[in-house]
Amino acid sequence: MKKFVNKVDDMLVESLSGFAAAHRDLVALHLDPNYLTRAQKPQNKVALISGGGSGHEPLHAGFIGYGMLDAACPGHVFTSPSPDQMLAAAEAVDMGKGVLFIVKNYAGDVMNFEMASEMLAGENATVLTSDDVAVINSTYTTGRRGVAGTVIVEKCVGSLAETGADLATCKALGDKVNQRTGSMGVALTSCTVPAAGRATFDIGDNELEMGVGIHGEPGRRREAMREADAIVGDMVAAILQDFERSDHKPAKGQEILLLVNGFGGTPLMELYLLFNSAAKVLEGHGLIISRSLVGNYVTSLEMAGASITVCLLDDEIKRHWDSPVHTPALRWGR
Amino acid sequence: MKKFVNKVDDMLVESLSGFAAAHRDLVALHLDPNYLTRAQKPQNKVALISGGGSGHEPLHAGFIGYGMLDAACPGHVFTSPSPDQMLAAAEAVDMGKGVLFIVKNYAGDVMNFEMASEMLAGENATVLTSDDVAVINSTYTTGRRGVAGTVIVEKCVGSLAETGADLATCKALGDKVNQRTGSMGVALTSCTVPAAGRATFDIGDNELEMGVGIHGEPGRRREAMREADAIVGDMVAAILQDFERSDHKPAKGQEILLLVNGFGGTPLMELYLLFNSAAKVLEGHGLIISRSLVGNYVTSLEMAGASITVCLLDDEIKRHWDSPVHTPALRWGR
Amino acid sequence: MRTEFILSAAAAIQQAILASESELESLDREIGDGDHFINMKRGSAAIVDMRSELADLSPDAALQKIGMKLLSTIGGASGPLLASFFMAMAKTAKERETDSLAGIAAAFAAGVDAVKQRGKADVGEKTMLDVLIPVANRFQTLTATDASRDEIFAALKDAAQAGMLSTRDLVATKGRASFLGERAIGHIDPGAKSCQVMIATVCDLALDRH
Amino acid sequence: MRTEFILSAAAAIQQAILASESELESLDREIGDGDHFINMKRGSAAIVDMRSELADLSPDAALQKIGMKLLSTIGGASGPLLASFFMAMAKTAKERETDSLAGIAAAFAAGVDAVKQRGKADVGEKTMLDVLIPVANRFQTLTATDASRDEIFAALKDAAQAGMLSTRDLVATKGRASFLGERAIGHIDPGAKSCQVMIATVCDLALDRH
Ligand SMILES: Nc1ncnc2c1ncn2[C@@H]1O[C@H](COP(=O)(O)OP(=O)(O)O)[C@@H](O)[C@H]1O
Ligand SMILES: Nc1ncnc2c1ncn2[C@@H]1O[C@H](COP(=O)(O)OP(=O)(O)O)[C@@H](O)[C@H]1O
Ligand SMILES: [Mg+2]
Ligand SMILES: [Mg+2]
Ligand SMILES: [Mg+2]
Ligand SMILES: [Mg+2]
Repeated sequence: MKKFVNKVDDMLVESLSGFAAAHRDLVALHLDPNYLTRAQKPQNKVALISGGGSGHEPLHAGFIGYGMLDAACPGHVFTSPSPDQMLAAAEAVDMGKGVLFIVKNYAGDVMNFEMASEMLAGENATVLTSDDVAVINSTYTTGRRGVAGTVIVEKCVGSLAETGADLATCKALGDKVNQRTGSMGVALTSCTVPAAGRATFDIGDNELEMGVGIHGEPGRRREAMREADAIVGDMVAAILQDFERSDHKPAKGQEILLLVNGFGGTPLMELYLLFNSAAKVLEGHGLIISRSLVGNYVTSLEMAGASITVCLLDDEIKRHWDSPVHTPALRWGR
Repeated sequence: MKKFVNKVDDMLVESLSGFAAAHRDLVALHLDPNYLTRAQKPQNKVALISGGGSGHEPLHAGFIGYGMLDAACPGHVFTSPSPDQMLAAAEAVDMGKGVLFIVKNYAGDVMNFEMASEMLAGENATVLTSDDVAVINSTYTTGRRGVAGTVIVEKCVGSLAETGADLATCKALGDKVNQRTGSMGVALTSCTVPAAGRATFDIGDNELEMGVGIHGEPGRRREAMREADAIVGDMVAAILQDFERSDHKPAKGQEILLLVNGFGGTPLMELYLLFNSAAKVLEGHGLIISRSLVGNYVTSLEMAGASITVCLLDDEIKRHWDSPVHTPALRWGR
Repeated sequence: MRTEFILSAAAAIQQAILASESELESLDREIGDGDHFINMKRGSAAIVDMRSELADLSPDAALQKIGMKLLSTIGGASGPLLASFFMAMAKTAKERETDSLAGIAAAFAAGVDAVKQRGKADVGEKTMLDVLIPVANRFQTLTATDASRDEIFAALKDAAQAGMLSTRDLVATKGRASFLGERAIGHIDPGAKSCQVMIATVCDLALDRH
Repeated sequence: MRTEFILSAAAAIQQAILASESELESLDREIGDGDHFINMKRGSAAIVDMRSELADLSPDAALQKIGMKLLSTIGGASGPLLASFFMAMAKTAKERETDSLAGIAAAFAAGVDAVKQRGKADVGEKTMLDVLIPVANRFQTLTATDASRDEIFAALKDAAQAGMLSTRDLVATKGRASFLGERAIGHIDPGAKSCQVMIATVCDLALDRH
């Protein structure tokens, strides 16, 4: 393992400190318990708090700021943060209109946020994101994982919260965006958790992991490496099949947001090639790509690979996607 | 080599097509010869054109748009574009106030842009960027390479051009920013040029390449891997030593822009850790980090590694850095 | 149950976890995200580090503090689960005697119940509960008989071992391994393994102390 | 010089470049950026592809077109240099006869001069000029003597080979290898190698055609 690190145990705090220093106009770092907030506390809005294991940067701290999150709780690499962080963050950012937790659906994250929610005195609610179609949904299991679609949820709910909407309305929009969003990921290489010091999984020079999770969890199947169009074809098909099974089968002419998300180790050149390929397939299905985002937003350290996310837009989602946002990692309109 | 690619020969055009589709509000792609322009042609300003080998994305096409470039000419991966591209781009974007080429100082880029400049009927000038302090400057050699500092040059000159400044004034600012900017890079792994299909250089599991170029060119020396603070210490020392030898030795209290640039395969978490480390060293020298940028801006495909860039600010540079910019890869203020 | 025993157990558990590094790490790498050993190492080190703070507390207060500490240091799935275990155990220990093995067994069972509730899981889902539930059951059953102390702890070790091994052939329906479907078959659950290691360690300690 | 010969030379050069793949690639990987083979392959393929367009042109027009084509297909450092070579050679070929070897030598020398100007480089800087300049000099010198055709082409091959080998011990002061300082010593310059390969190929062809 070669990484830019001093002592592995100090890595997270040193990185957070660098992040806070580089973006001190936007965010403030609080240590022990660790959480980050906006540099300037807004007023009279629902407080949005997200969090999760580190190693997915810029998620979540990179989305703190006007039009998105109020706070983020970073856990150790790939390990859910703990309730004390969420409680401290909630106390710091609650403006009296309640706290909305945005949580990716993993047993660890869910349970830690759940405990925080139970311990929290103030009004609060939770949106669970679960956009990963690699995991076939089933009522008796943990359900689907939350992956890159989380960014879209955070952006849209962030926009709505900024208008002064109440907690229930914010939660409802979050749930809606989540339900209308599907993602599928593929890995070409593994990542290496710094504290583990070796690759999370072994993968051959001519293999790919279809449906990989953002922590390097195994996916649907190990496959032989193929050309990009074939890989993308399968990824998009999985997303569309999932929509077909849902309450909102997209009709022809449905507008979508297409997000091609890099896992950290894939050059932008390849991400744009994937976008090109995915756009063709989706347009072939009569969908209209009216919004797009390409880049590294929900990463798995240095993993080579990418995910494709499709969000079925409606006027409300579109309006909240387009509204101004000013965070370290996503900024437009101001 | 595992990459998201269909046919290697089609990779560049497919990637450019995806880029243009994802950012169709901002850029337009022209093929054969290949160049990209702003989607809407502005009026009555010096036209800024950059270009170079592909594989450094988002450089340069990612910086097309309001407040930065008017056009970019992408070559094959790590191979300078050719004069026909520059001529076509110049013809498309010249608004009658002349064309300024911003060119990274590599023999290939310099000669190709030089031939374009000679062939071009209209008024034109060139800013050569050469911020890489890894290469000790010397009058009889090719001189220093242009690396991540190029982004700062493009941003500042882009801002000035937007005000209607004339060609000579734009060139003068570009030269000034370049002179006041120093960069130093380090690689932990090699990149793989798609058409070559194998790593550009071999590097051991416990080695780093200090002073590496953005095409994987060897640097000052091969070293044993060390902790981040030690690596950063040497990088910053090289930059400061270079300033010491220049006409603008920074005094205590000098404001700087600190750019930590990833080469493509380094997680954001590590880039922020490097920022934290570099900021401490620079502040220890009495410099004031008044502007900062952290991310993958001038990459070497999927190379793991990063560069540190210091730009000595003055009021003019600061003003042009802060002014609104709206491009695919850099956006603020609008 | 005495606080001194709790502290000895914590120290022994830390050593046992460290000794299981490669196994725990590879199990979670195979069907999870590879951090379970690191999480357990961090958690057990935190408890050993607060040894002096714990020493003067009553057993239930010590268990409660251990639970709170695990809650804020482990994170992940195992953090809230183990924390819930210790906090529920503390609650029962406070409410009733834990001088007898039957009392300890009841507190243990309360802890396991809390894990079930927190994890919304039960036996057969390929989690730590496949170790915890059978051990809790066996513990309560045996302490209601006239089985000897030695027999009881030996039986608990066996139950933990059997429970741990039982996870190998299961499909997971909870936790990260549930995303794997059939591909999880053939791999032991990391949380089941670490629980088995901890239980075996404490049983050995109890047998030694005899 | 006849256009037919130029076309045969282009085809032979393409084969020779392809046959040198691993050597050219590793040389540019060692002291450059690893693309020199790809650049030369792309350039030579482009010329062979335009064979039918070239066939009916005069030799000077064909050379000019080859130069333009290389300019827009190779890119990198070698693109403008080789393009300048062919365009300057075309210019001289148009202005004077190239039926004699002396005429060809003069055109070749004009091409090399253009490379010197474009690259702002001279002999001893560890570039393709370390092959081109000695070959141009030898070509002009020998065509002014009564050396036989065979002797001349054999001598040019030798000069190219010697020039190519001479780059091994040089520090580069131009091109990408100049960034390497002392570390470039011990490596042959890729552009020098490809020029040597091309010159040897054309000489062999000329000897064959005898
Ligand atoms: N819902 C659940 N109920 C009981 N145990 C669970 C549950 N989810 C996960 N676990 C246990 O947690 C273990 C994983 O712990 P750990 O690796 O530390 O956390 P994470 O899965 O968040 O990385 C699993 O092996 C399993 O035994
Ligand atoms: N200034 C120069 N003058 C002459 N030849 C040069 C000059 N710069 C580079 N070269 C030649 O170009 C070769 C490299 O070509 P190539 O790899 O195709 O381009 P690039 O260096 O842009 O990647 C070098 O090996 C050298 O022979
Ligand atoms: Mg985890
Ligand atoms: Mg090149
Ligand atoms: Mg785990
Ligand atoms: Mg090269």
